[in-house]
This record gives sequence, structure tokens and C-alpha cells, in this order.
Amino acid sequence: MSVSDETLAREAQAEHDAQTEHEGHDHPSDRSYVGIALILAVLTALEVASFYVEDQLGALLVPALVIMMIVKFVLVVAWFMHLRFDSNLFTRVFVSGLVLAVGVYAATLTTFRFW
Amino acid sequence: MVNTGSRFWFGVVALGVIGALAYLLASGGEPYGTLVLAFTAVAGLILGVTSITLRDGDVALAADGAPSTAAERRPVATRFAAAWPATAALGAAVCAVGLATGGALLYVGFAILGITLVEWMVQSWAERSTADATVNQRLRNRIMYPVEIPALSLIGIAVAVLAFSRILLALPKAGSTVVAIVVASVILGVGVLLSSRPRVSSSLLAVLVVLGAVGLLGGGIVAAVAGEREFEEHAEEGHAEEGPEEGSGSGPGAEAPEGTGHADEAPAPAQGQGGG
Amino acid sequence: MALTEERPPLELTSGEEAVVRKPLGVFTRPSDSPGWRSWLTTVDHKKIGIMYGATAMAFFALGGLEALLIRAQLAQPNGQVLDPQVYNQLFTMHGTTMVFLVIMPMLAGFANYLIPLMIGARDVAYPRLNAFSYWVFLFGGLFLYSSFFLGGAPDSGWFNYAPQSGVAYSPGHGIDFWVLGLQITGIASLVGAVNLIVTCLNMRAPGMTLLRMPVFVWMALVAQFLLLFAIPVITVALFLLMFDRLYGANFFVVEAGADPLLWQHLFWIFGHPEVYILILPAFGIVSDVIPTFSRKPLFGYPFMVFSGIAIGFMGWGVWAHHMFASGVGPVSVAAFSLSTMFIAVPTGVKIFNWIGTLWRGKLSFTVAMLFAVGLVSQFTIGGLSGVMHSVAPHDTQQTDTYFVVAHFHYVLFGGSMFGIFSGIYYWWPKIFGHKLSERIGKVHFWLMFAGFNLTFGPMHIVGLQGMPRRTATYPEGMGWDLMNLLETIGSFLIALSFLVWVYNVVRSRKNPHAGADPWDGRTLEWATSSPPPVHNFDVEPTVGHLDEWWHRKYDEDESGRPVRREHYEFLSAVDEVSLGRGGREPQVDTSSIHLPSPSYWPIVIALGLPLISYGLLYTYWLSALGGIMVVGGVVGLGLEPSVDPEAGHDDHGHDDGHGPGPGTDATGEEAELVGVGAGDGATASGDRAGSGERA
Amino acid sequence: MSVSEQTAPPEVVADRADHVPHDAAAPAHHTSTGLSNEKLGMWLFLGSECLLFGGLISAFLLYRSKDVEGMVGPAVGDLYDIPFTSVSSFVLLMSSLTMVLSLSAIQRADHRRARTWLLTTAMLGATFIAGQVYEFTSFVREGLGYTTNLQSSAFYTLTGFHGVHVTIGILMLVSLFVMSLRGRLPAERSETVEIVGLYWHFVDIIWIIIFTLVYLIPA
Amino acid sequence: MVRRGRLTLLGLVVALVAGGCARDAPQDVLEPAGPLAETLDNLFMPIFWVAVAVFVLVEGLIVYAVVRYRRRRDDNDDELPVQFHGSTKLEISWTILPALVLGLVAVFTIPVVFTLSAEPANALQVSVTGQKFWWGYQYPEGQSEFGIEEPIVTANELHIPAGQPVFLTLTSPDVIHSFWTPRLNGKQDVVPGRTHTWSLEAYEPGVYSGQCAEFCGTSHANMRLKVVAHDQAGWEDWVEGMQRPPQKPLSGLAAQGFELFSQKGCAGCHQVQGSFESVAADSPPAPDLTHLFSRDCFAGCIYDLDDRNELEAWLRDPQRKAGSLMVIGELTEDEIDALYSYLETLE
Ligand code: HEA
Ligand code: HEA
Ligand code: HEC
Ligand code: CUA
Ligand SMILES: [Cu+2]
Repeated sequence: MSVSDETLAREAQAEHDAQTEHEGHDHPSDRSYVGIALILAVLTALEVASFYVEDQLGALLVPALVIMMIVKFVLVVAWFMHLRFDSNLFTRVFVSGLVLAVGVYAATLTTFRFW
Repeated sequence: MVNTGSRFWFGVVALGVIGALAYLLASGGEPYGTLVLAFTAVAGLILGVTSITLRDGDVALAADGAPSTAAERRPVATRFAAAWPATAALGAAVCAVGLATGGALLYVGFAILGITLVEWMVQSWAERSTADATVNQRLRNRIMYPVEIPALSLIGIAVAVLAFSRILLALPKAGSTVVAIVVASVILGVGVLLSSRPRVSSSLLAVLVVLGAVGLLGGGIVAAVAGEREFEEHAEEGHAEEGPEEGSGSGPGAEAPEGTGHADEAPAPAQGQGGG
Repeated sequence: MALTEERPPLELTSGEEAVVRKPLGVFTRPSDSPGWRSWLTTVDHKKIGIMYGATAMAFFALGGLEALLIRAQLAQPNGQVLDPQVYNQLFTMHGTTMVFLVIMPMLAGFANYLIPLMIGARDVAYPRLNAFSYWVFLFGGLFLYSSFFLGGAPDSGWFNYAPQSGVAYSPGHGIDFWVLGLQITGIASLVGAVNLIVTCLNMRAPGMTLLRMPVFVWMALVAQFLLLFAIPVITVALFLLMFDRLYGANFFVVEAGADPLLWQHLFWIFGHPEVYILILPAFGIVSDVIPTFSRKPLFGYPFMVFSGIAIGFMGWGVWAHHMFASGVGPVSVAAFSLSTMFIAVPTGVKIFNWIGTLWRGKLSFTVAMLFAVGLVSQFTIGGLSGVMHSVAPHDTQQTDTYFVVAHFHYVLFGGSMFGIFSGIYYWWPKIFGHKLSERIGKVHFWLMFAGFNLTFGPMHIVGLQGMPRRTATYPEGMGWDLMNLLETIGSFLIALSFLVWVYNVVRSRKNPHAGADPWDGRTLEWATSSPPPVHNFDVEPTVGHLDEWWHRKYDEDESGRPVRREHYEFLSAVDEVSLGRGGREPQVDTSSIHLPSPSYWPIVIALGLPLISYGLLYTYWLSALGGIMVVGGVVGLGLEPSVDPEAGHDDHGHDDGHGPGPGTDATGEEAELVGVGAGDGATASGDRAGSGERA
Repeated sequence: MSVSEQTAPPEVVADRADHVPHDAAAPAHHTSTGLSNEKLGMWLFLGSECLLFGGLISAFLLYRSKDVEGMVGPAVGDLYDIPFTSVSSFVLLMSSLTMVLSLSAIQRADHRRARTWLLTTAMLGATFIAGQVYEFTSFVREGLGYTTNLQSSAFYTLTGFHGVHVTIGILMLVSLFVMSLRGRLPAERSETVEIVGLYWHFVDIIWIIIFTLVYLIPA
Repeated sequence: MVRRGRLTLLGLVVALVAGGCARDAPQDVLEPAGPLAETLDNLFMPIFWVAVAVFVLVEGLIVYAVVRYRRRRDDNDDELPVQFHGSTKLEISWTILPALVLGLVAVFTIPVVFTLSAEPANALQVSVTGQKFWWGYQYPEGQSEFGIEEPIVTANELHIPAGQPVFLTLTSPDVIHSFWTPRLNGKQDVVPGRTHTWSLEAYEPGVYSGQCAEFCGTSHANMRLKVVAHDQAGWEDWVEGMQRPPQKPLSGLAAQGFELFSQKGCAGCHQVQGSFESVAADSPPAPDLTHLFSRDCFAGCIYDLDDRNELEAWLRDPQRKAGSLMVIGELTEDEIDALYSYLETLE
């Protein structure tokens, strides 16, 4: 059997695991949801604040904003959308769309710069 | 017991009153037409009351006391159905006013008439379908809910959005931000309140809802009447082709973004559908 | 949409009169009435599959007719058959039709019909959405074609480059029809993709692990993923163009500073995955046909699966090879040239693995097999010209010439269409119960094979001799005359072969019943009757193998050679023909199997979409009407339980993937257990009876 | 995969026994992955939506960064009212919280709270939309119509698409609310709420991206 | 049956290829006439042969398998072939081998991308506009090494000195076109709103045919062009002729035509330097006619200028070239004669 064959077998196994694992019903408590929302709120506040100190931040501004954006994104997806707790398959489906979108469109935007 | 016949006459009353008022306003106080319309309303009122006291044509009354068989049991839906004559009359009234004043009211009237027509038809079709009123009711619902539920929600959302955005537009720039914060906090606060106090009485709830609705609508109307705040044009260059924005004072936002929304709506719901 | 089906079974408040007079008229939910009306409301994946196929073939005749006109015009230099305007409409509609209205729906049809059967399911995951997809596709196609009668069809080519497709240069409604029509069919594809992916992942019979799925299912699955992610990209492009055209936006208005390359990027980000959407299911078809007629398993199943997945992935990184001459800059050109070349690697794996399957097999050349081997040999030619394109510097000589036209007809016709015909001949007996004539089929194949090569082979040559595509005419003295004449002759040969096929279909009704398993097939669809019952299998299969059905029929002797088992059991009641050679029927009571009930909503919603679109072009009132139909239909669909509680539960039932509730579920489960138990018993006794008979 | 793999006679009943979940309380999905069709479908759809919004966002980024000589009308960036939009973003973010609270309530069969939160979510959503209508109107008053220039087309299209998504979301929330009122949303169907919630959160995360890329990061 | 089919096919293909190549094809990609096209050709040939090799290999294997392993009439159907499921070794090798071959192809390809995109040194500069449905050329002034002092404006026929690199700057005022002279170089799209560059060079003097290769509307097929490469003397003659403004005709039919040229609105679109300069020189809506009769062809090079009938037919109805943007009122035969006489003076 080939390497790739094994990988697929493992995938199949993983899938089987997800099956038996029975969708973790250990959803987080309301308290943790509120906690996440607080973090999100603080991040948003920081983002907005960065707008007012744009000049001081200089070159840091964009990376800082992007990082905060990603953190917020991940928090919502992982907690509110339960990807942390749900089946792996959902994550894979969603992330493949996301990664594809980012990759393809980033490549497109770069091609506009080479001429 | 308000029966079918009386409803029709009350519809005429409504027509007369509204017509009279509108005519009064539109004609700038011309008395004769106004009087004619007003008297129509009075006549309608008399006839309607008569109709109630004489209870003519009330099936339920006729069946009163008789052993209730499936065939005779009064269809549940009729309660509702009897409203249609009135709305038909209302529609006609609005149409008439629209014709007189010329403008959007005519279409509103047509819309009311159209809705009435459809509802009434389906209603009466459903009522004659089977002998069982519950089944009939279900039949009606099966056809009408798919249209009614989204339509009503959409109208509700549209009214709320319109009213609130009028308020925001009327306020000074900083003011709208503050109001937005306040409104959002209130919504959130009430949510928190309601869920943390499971025993809030329903009358308090009702008061809250009414207060909110009145506040929003009232505010919206006031704001709309007061008009938008002054905006300064940011145009750098000469304005090439910006005609369409003018014309529509009442629409939500300007023509153009509205156009976008309009176009989006077509395929978008179907896409939403695809996922669920 | 899951806003549904909590309606309790109907009970009359009155408690009397159990029999309610069914109200007449269209407003009641349709029951499974026979006749043409059942086709309008059906949610059966098999019927839907057939409708897809029939519609697609009708569009093929149309698209082919357009091609014949094109060829007639080009038969000689300075052709006078068509006006240039008409010519431009024809090649645009030809390309659009063939891609969006022929191959995509044809493959959707196969996927619809076969996936549930192959994975041992009773239906797809969302049967009503399935019907919805079909109707949307149909109305989208008709909408597009209505442009011919409403002021002219679109005429800027199947990829409608901006700004030629903008209002300034295409002021008529043609392009609007194209934009809106493709948006409509896009909805169909997107919904279909979600549906089929969920089906493949969630509806497999017990034991049908991913790596036991037939290759066709795999390839269809990959193609559906490609659709899932590619459709939104073209949707964006179409929306932007639509807003430009209808509402004066500036996305492709050069005067406002727009960059037309945005369109090209968006189109081809969709467009290239699209070509793999068109070919992968065809690869899947031949991957099932070749083993059957070689009488040995597919060579390197895991590699086949993986190369398909790899093609799917790599297909996303190559789109700009359609833009080598567009001026995207040398860095981009180099990068996309590289990525394009390497897509040949996984494709090559497939080609060689098919040859490996043929190798030392026992090949019977049925028509299906001929077409399958035809695909392998002809697609290779197209693939190789593809690799020549990928050499970017030289592609500046090839692009927009007939060399490209040759390339894509070799992959599309020699690949997808051959695969489709292979599938048609292979599964025809399954779908209709009788085979197509092999004799006529061979005439069909050889005519088509010859005509195809005669049509598209010479295009390589004229292409390299500098003949640009999309030219309504060409002067004498360019050295293209002879080749063009040959191409035209070839195209009429193809037309002839198509008529032979039509003849074959028409007269096939008289053919004898073919039995459930006429080809000694390997996959589960052959284990049920031909045509399969509404519920597909009387007994839900439990799968222990790749090629499950084969393993149920064949055992191995000590040396590893397969020997046919004495007895094996079909998965549903079959006909006399199939019962020879040890085949048995399960004895089960199928009355408790419930399938989703027919529904009007799919067709209602679908009808709303073209109305909205006409409205956008002519009057918003139509849009409003269409909007009401769509929104109302969607909500109606949501509120309607997928199994009609009022329908008699006699011949069909619920299994749409998830029961209406725990209560009903238990019964479903019970029914299955009982059914299976009964089946087993029957097998046992049947065995005995069978051997008795033989002895 | 080798020839020697033995054909197992279909031991149907035994195999079936551990395949079908017997837990009657849990929503019974007898699907191959154990996941519900609807939820999987929604996730697939959301994956696909990533490419839709990705395309729109890219179109906007491309055209905003483009230096158009003699551009008509103002640049979008000059009109932003960041404080107000921050409030809007905040509103949407909080609506995600209320959404998830609603789900968690209905999973506990606490229908009253679930309804409360559903309605709160819907109203926050409506507030957001109202804010958008306000924003669009004021931009237009300030001289930036849909057709004014490249940026404006791209901006309104992107945010308009998002707005339409939010509106559809509100519609679904209201429907859920009505269903719940009429007792058609028992705890066993909490998945319906979850699925609508997924959509709602998705719309929220798209806004998270738009807020940063479109509003905060300077051109 | 199978074998026969295939052999016939092979024969056919060979015959076709032979037939195709023997023909005289003025736009033949495989007959490069300049260094750039030759570079491309040199790249193509090895790849073509790689493809042929793969083709022969694959088709050979198929034919062999088909012939060798087909079921014979006397076979026992119950006897099945050995059931093998694959061979990892084989499969890996036919994954890696093509990858290697392609790697080799890539190694040749990629550098060429960059060499061809570089601007050649000491090149003649020409700006090209592609528009519906003709090509306009402008040779900027001050290229004294080529004898060009005054700007030269012409259309449809591009004149270049043989043996010297030419550097084109391409723009389009309307939709995308694609500039292509197959024997001199590949094609370059002309995307409106962008400025593209492209090089040409011809080894020998001669006339090289080309055409617009991106679909651009109704008359896309009629948007042809010619590149005329001159030897040194020819080039100097041409440049000299082009820099000499035409004489205004003072008498006779030609003078009548001269009048008509402005009366009938021709001058509203067409420029004749020294006489009519009413349109913007950098983006004229119509071909510059200053030296019309120095060309051989007109209107997207689909009509012969030598043939008087063609030009008269053009003036009678410019829509004979479908979709042409030349819209004029009807002219009488006399007017056409007069206009023709005038145009004739524009050499
Ligand atoms: C079914 C559809 C389909 C398929 C499968 C392909 C497959 C491929 N295509 Fe094709 N293509 C189209 C449909 C398709 N294409 C269409 C419709 C267009 C034109 C659109 C338009 O302009 O209208 C087009 C255009 C097109 C272009 C643009 C041409 C131009 O306009 O300039 C290019 C450029 O690189 C290209 C490349 C390829 C490549 C490298 C593959 C590869 O996937 C092929 C791989 C296969 C093989 C190579 C054969 C088997 C392999 C072996 C036997 C292994 C050994 C091989 C080697 C070592 C070389 N295609
Ligand atoms: C799957 C895709 C597919 C298929 C199968 C075909 C099939 C054919 N194609 Fe096409 N083609 C494309 C996809 C396809 N094409 C695309 C994408 C383009 C690019 C368009 C563009 O540039 O925008 C194109 C372009 C294209 C051109 C180039 C036009 C141009 O650039 O100017 C030509 C020219 O010869 C051509 C010819 C043909 C021919 C002769 C067939 C034949 O094989 C057709 C055979 C079929 C028939 C002949 C049907 C027979 C029907 C009847 C006989 C009627 C019978 C009626 C009843 C039974 C009721 N095609
Ligand atoms: C509305 C603008 C317009 C007017 C007026 C006009 N032309 Fe033209 N003319 C064009 C365009 C555009 C072309 C190029 C057409 C093409 O090749 O598709 C052209 C081409 C020509 C050509 C061929 C030039 C070449 O080198 O290809 C000649 C000669 C000509 N016009 C003569 C005339 C005469 C004489 C008149 C007056 C009676 C005239 N034109 C009026 C727009 C105009
Ligand atoms: Cu210009 Cu084609
Ligand atoms: Cu491609």
C-alpha cells in the first residue's frame, strides 16, 4: 500500500472517530460566551482607537489591524460558530473555502502590480 | 357580533371619512365635496349599526343552539375573513384619494385591493374545500403563510429601519452616533433584563413594546417631517452624471444604493436557501 | 432549510369523519400521480436525473445545430451563409450552450441518478432542492434562449470579455440575457453542489467508507466541490457586469478608470476549475466502464482517487494561463505557466492507470467500452495540446487561434462528450430496462470518432497556420481553405452520427428487457432491478468492499482467481432475466419504506427566477411577481414537511436522510431491521430452494 | 486493497446494530458521518460564500487603491464616519453574542429566553441595517452616488451585498421567533436555530473583515 | 476493425499534416521570419516532439492493449483474467517521469518569458492604437537614427526597417484588441486603460500578414493588418515620403473632391496633415489619410487600394464592412469620383 493510501485510510479513520465521538455536546456555558464577547468588544475598541493614533503607529498600523481582525474572526468562528467543539469536517469545509478565497484573490490582486 | 354585512358598511364609513379628510386637504377646504363624503360616512355608520342590531345574514346566529355537526360548524377562519370587505373598501378609498391627489397613494390603494383580492379568494376557496374547518384553515395557511410571513416581517423590518434611519439623518453627526449607541444599548439592556428576570409581567412587557414602537415610529415621523440635517457636498470635480439621486425624497437612502439592494434581492434569497 | 416539518400528523379536531374530501385544484400537495404531472412535482432523484439528461441532450442538438451553421459559414473563404452579427451570436451561444447547458447538466444528471444508487442510498440528501436545481437549470436555459426572440442573443463569446460586453459596446439586451441566465443556472449548480456533497458524505450505506466509493462518485464529488467554490466567483463577475449594464456602475467602464483585467481574472478563476468540472465526472464514468469490460478491477484505485483530488486542487492555481497575452506581466506569466504544466502529472496518472486496467484484461468492446477507450485516446491528444499552451511564450502564438479551438474540442468532445456517451450506453439498460442496440451503437461510435477527428484534427493545423478563432470569415490565399472544408465535412459526419444515436434511442424501446445486471457490473446500482424501484433498494446494502456488487457475485479460489458464487442476492425484486446464474431476490416487505413526497414548490420558486430577470430588463412589476414567487416558494418549501403526512404511506415514504422526529425515526429503524431480517430469512430459504432446483 | 481480502457475507443485522444511534433524546441523524445534513449543508454554503465576498472585497480593494486621474466625486475614504461605523460594527458583534445565547437557551429548552434573545438579535440586526441606510443616504447627500465613480460602485455593491445578507438573516430570525411563539420550535429542533445562527455569525465575521479592510485601513 | 480504424486515422493525420505544411500560408506560425518568432519556434519544436513522443507512447500502449487483450470469440466467459489491483511502483514512476519531463520543459520555458518581455536596445519606437476595426500607427518625432524628424502617422500598414528591432507601445480607446503578426512575433492584447509593449523584428524585407486576434465586435474578422519590412533604401524612401505633406489640389476633379472632403464631413473624422487637422492627433476616430495612397490596403487591410472599384464601393457604402464605424450620408457617383480623385493625390 502506498503512502497516500495510508493517508486516506487515516482520513477515513478520523471520520469514523468523529462518527463515534457523537458530536461533543459539551457546549460552552453562557458565561464563556459573554467572556468571548467581551474580548471581542475590547478588540474592536482597540481597532477603533488605532484609528485615532494612526500617525503614532506608523507602519505598525496595518499589521496591528489585520492581526486584530484575524483574532476576532477566529474567536467568532471557533466559539460562536462552535467550530472548536464541532466535527472536524465542518472546519475543513469552511477553511478550504476560506483559504481558497484568500489565496486566489490575493494572487489576483498581486498580478495587478506586476506591469 | 360584528357580522359580514356590517363590516362592509364600516368599510364605507372608513372610506367616507378618509375621503372627506383627504379631499378637504387636497382641495384646500372646498366644502361641498367634503360634506358629501362625510355624509356618506354617516350613512354607512347608520346602516352598519342597523345591520348589527338586526343580525341579518349571520350564519352563526342561525345555527345557534342547533346541534353542532361537522357540516354546520362555523368555519374558524370566518372571524378573519370578514375583515376583507372592510379592507376592500379601504383600498378603494385610498385609490380614490390617490386619483384625486395624483401620486403614490393610487398604487398603495391598488396594492391594498390586490392583497385583499388574493386573500379573500384564497380564504373563500379554502372555506369551501372541506367540511372540516381546521383542515380549511390549514389549507389557507399552507398557501398564504409562505407569502404572509415574509411579507409581514419584511414590512416590519422596513418600517423600523426607515424610522430609525430618519432619526439618524435628522440629528447632527455626533448626535446620530450617540443615539445609535443609546438605542443599541437599550435593545441589549432590555434583552438582558428580560432574560435575567424571568418573572417580568406581561403587561410590563406590553408597555415596553408599545413604548418602543411608539417611540420609534413617532421619532421617525417627526424626524422625517423635520428633514435631514445639512450635508456638505464633497464633490471635488464637476458632477458628471448624478441625476437620479434627486427626485426621491421619501425613499430609503438614495436611488442608487436602493437599486443595488433591489437587484441583490433577486438571487440572494435563493442562495440563502441553498445552504439551509 | 430546516424550518420545517414539526407539523404533527393531521388529526381532525372534531374527531369524527376520518376521511376528509380532498380539495381539488393545484393548491393541494401533489400526490404521486402517474402521468406527466408526476414529472413536474417529482422529487425522485432518478426521475430528476433523467430529466437533466433529456434536457441536456436537447440542448446538445441546439448547440450542435449552431455549430453546424458556424461550420457552414466557414466551409469556404468569404462565406456568405451568415451575417457577422449572427455568426457572433451563434458561436457565443454555441460555447455557452455546450458548456453550461449540455455538459454540466448532463453530468449533473448522471450524478443525480447514480450517486444514491452507487452509495446505497434511497435518495439524495435534499430531494426537493434537487428538483429545484433541475427546474432552475431548465428555466435558466430557456431564459437564455429566449434572447433569440427578444432582440438578439448575446454575441461577445462565451467569456464575454469586458468592455466589449459593456453597455457602451453591446447596447442590446443580448448580454443581459447571458448575465442573468448564467446567474440562474449558477443557482442551480450551487444548490446541486451542496446537495450532492452532503449526499456523498452523509448518505452512504453502512460500510460504504469513502475509500469504497466508486470512482465515479469520487470524481463527481470533487467536481461538486469545484462547483461549490467556483460558482460564487462567476456570480461576483456576473453581478458586477450586471450592475454596470443595468444600473450604471463603473466596474468595467474604462473611462472611469476601471481595469478590464478584473473581469478576466474573475471569469477564469471560475473558468478553469469549470473545465475540470466538465471533465472529472467523465473520467469517473470511464473509470467505472473500463474495469467492467476488462473484467478486472480498476488499476490503482487510490491513485485514481488522489489524482482526481489533486487535479481539483491544482485547477485553482492556473487560471491566468488564459491570459498569457493579456499583459499580466512576466512574473505572473511565468508562475502560471509553471503551475499549468504540472497539472499534466495527475492527469497522466489517470491515463496510465486506465491503460493498466486494460492491461491483461479481457476486453469486450461494447459501445460503452469503445467510447471509454475513445476518451482515453482522444483526451490525451487534447491534454497534450494543453501542455503546449502552457508554454507561455509560445502560447502567444496559439492563443485565440484554432489551435485552442482544437485543444478544447479534443478535451471537451473527445473527453467529456465521449465519456457521456460511454455512460449513456453503459447505464441505459439500468435506467430504461433495455439496452441500446450495440450494432447501431457501433456505427454511431465509428462515425462520431471519424467525424470528430476530421472536424477538430485539422484545426490544429489551421491554428498554427495563423487562423484566429471567432472570425466570421477569412480571405482566400491564407492556406486555410482545404482544412476548413474538411472540418465542415467532419462536422456533418458528427451530425449524422448524432442522428444515428437518436435513431438508436427511438427504436430501442422494442429491445428486450436487459435484466438487472446485463454487463456483470461491479458497483451497487447493478444489484437492484432495472429500472430501480422508487426506493432504490428493498434491502439497504451493507458494504464490505470496494466493488461491493462484484464481491457479492464472485469468490476466489485458492490461486486468487475469481470464481462466480453459486448464489448471491440482489438488493431488490428483479425480473426473470436476472435470476439466472445464482441470482436471488430478497423477500422483504417494502411497504414501510417512506420517501419524500412530491412538491410544487421547487417548480414555483424556479419559475420565479426568470420572471425576476425579465422584470429587470423590462418592467419591475414582473420582478415583483417573481420575487413573491421566490420568497413565498422558499418559505412554503420550508414550512412544508418533506414527507406529506396526508399522503397515504403506501408506496413511498420518508427516508430523506433524517427523520421528521425521534418518534417516526424509531419506526423507520424498526422497519429497516424487520426488512433486513426478513431478507436474510429469505436468502436462507431461497438458497436451499435454489440448490434443490439445480441438483 | 488486495485480492486476498475476503468477502464478508453481509452480516447485516449485527453491523446495523452499532450503526444506528439508539439515543432517542439526541436528534437522530442516521447519516454516515453522524452529522446532520442541514448543518453540513450550511457549512458548505458558508464555505462557498467566502469566495463570493472575497471577490467583492477584492474588487473594492483593487479599485480603491487605483489612482484614477480626474476622478469624479469624492473618494469613499473621505466620507467615512468612523465613530458611527464603529458603533454599527459593535452592534453586529453584540448581536452575535445574543444569537449564541439564544441557541444555548433553546438547547436548555428555555424557550422564553431563547425568544428574548432571538428578538434582541433581530432588533440589533435591524439597527445595523438602519445605520447602513443612514450611512448610504448621507454619502449620497455628500455627493457620492452609486454611479459616481469606481470606488463608489465597488463600495455600495460590497456593503450592499452584506446588507442584503443581514436582512435575510433578520427575516430568518423573525421567522424563528414566530415559530417559537406558535410552539413549533421545540428544543429538539434547536438545530434550526443553530443553523440560522451559523449564517448570522458568518455575516458578522464578514463584517469584521469589511470593517478592518474597507474602513480602518487607509487607502 | 479497431486496428484498421486507427491505421486509417494515422494515415489521415499524416496526410493532413503534410498537406497542411506544404501549403503557402502567409500567417504560418511555424515559419518564423524574425528573431523573436524564431525564439518562440525554437521553444515550440522540442515541446512539440515531447508531445509527439507521449502521444506515440500512450496511443501505442492503448492500441497494443486493445489488440492484445480483446476478448476473442472462443473465450470462455467464466474464466476471468488475473485480478490485480495496481502497482505502487509503476504508479509512482508514472507520476514522477512526466513530472521530470515537464520540469525540463519548464526550464526551457521560463527564461524565455523574461527575455522576450525585455525592451530591445536601439529600437524604432512606434505607438499603436487598436480600435474598432483598424490599426493606427504613430512614429514619434526625433528618432533621427531612423530618419524620423517629424512624427509620422499612418494606419493599417506598419512599415519597419528589416533587421532592426521595433518596439511597440500599444493602447486602445475602445475594447480589447490583440496585435498579431504571426511570422514576426506572438500576439499582445491591447487592453483599454492599459499601456502594453511589444517587440517586432523581421530578418528580411517583405510583407507580413497579421490580424487582430481578440474578439472585438462585429467586424473582428476584418481587422487585419500588414507589416511591411523595408531594406535600408526602401525605408529611407518611405520615411521621406511620409514626412512630405501632400499638396492641396488646386484644380480639376481633385479640387472638387478636396471641397467635398470637408463638406461631406470626412474631415470631421479623418486627418489630412497640412489640409485638415480637425481631429485630435493622438486619438483620431478614423485613419489618418495624409498618405493614403502610399498603402496597399485599407479599412483594416481587407480591401485592395490598387483596385479603384474597392475604394469607390467603400465610399458608396462603408457598411459593406459590417459594423464599420464610418458613418456617412449617401454620396452621388459624381461626388465619389471627385473624392476619389482627391484621395488619389494623397500619396
Ligand atoms: C474539459 C476541459 C478541459 C481540460 C480537461 C483541459 C485541460 C488542460 N488545458 Fe485547457 N482549455 C479548455 C478546456 C480544458 N482544458 C477550454 C474550454 C479552453 C479554452 C477556453 C476559451 O478560450 O474559450 C482551454 C484553454 C487552455 C489554455 C489557454 C489557451 C489560450 O487561450 O491561450 C491553456 C493554456 O495553458 C490550457 C491548458 C490546459 C492544460 C495544461 C490541461 C491539462 O489538464 C491537460 C493534462 C493532460 C495531459 C497532458 C494528457 C495526459 C498526460 C499524460 C499522458 C502524461 C504525460 C504527459 C506529459 C509528460 C506532457 N487550456
Ligand atoms: C462541450 C463543448 C463543445 C462541443 C461538444 C462542441 C461541439 C462542436 N463545436 Fe464547438 N465550441 C465550444 C464547445 C463545444 N463545441 C466552445 C466552448 C467554443 C468557444 C465559443 C467561443 O469562442 O465563445 C466552441 C467554438 C467552436 C468553434 C469556433 C467558432 C469560432 O471561434 O468562430 C467551432 C468552429 O468550427 C466549433 C465547432 C464545433 C462543432 C462542429 C461541434 C460538433 O461536435 C457538434 C456536434 C453536434 C451536432 C452536430 C448536433 C447534431 C444535431 C442535429 C443534427 C440536429 C438534430 C435535431 C434533432 C434531433 C431535433 N465550436
Ligand atoms: C464618422 C466618422 C467618419 C466619417 C465622417 C468619414 N469616415 Fe472614413 N473612416 C472612418 C473610420 C472609423 C474608418 C475605419 C473603418 C474601418 O476600417 O473599420 C474610416 C476609413 C476610411 C478609409 C480607409 C482608410 C484606411 O487607411 O483604412 C477611407 C479612404 C475613408 N475612410 C474615406 C472617407 C471619406 C472620403 C469620407 C467622407 C465622405 C469619410 N471617410 C468620412 C470614419 C469616418
Ligand atoms: Cu480588434 Cu478583434
Ligand atoms: Cu484553463
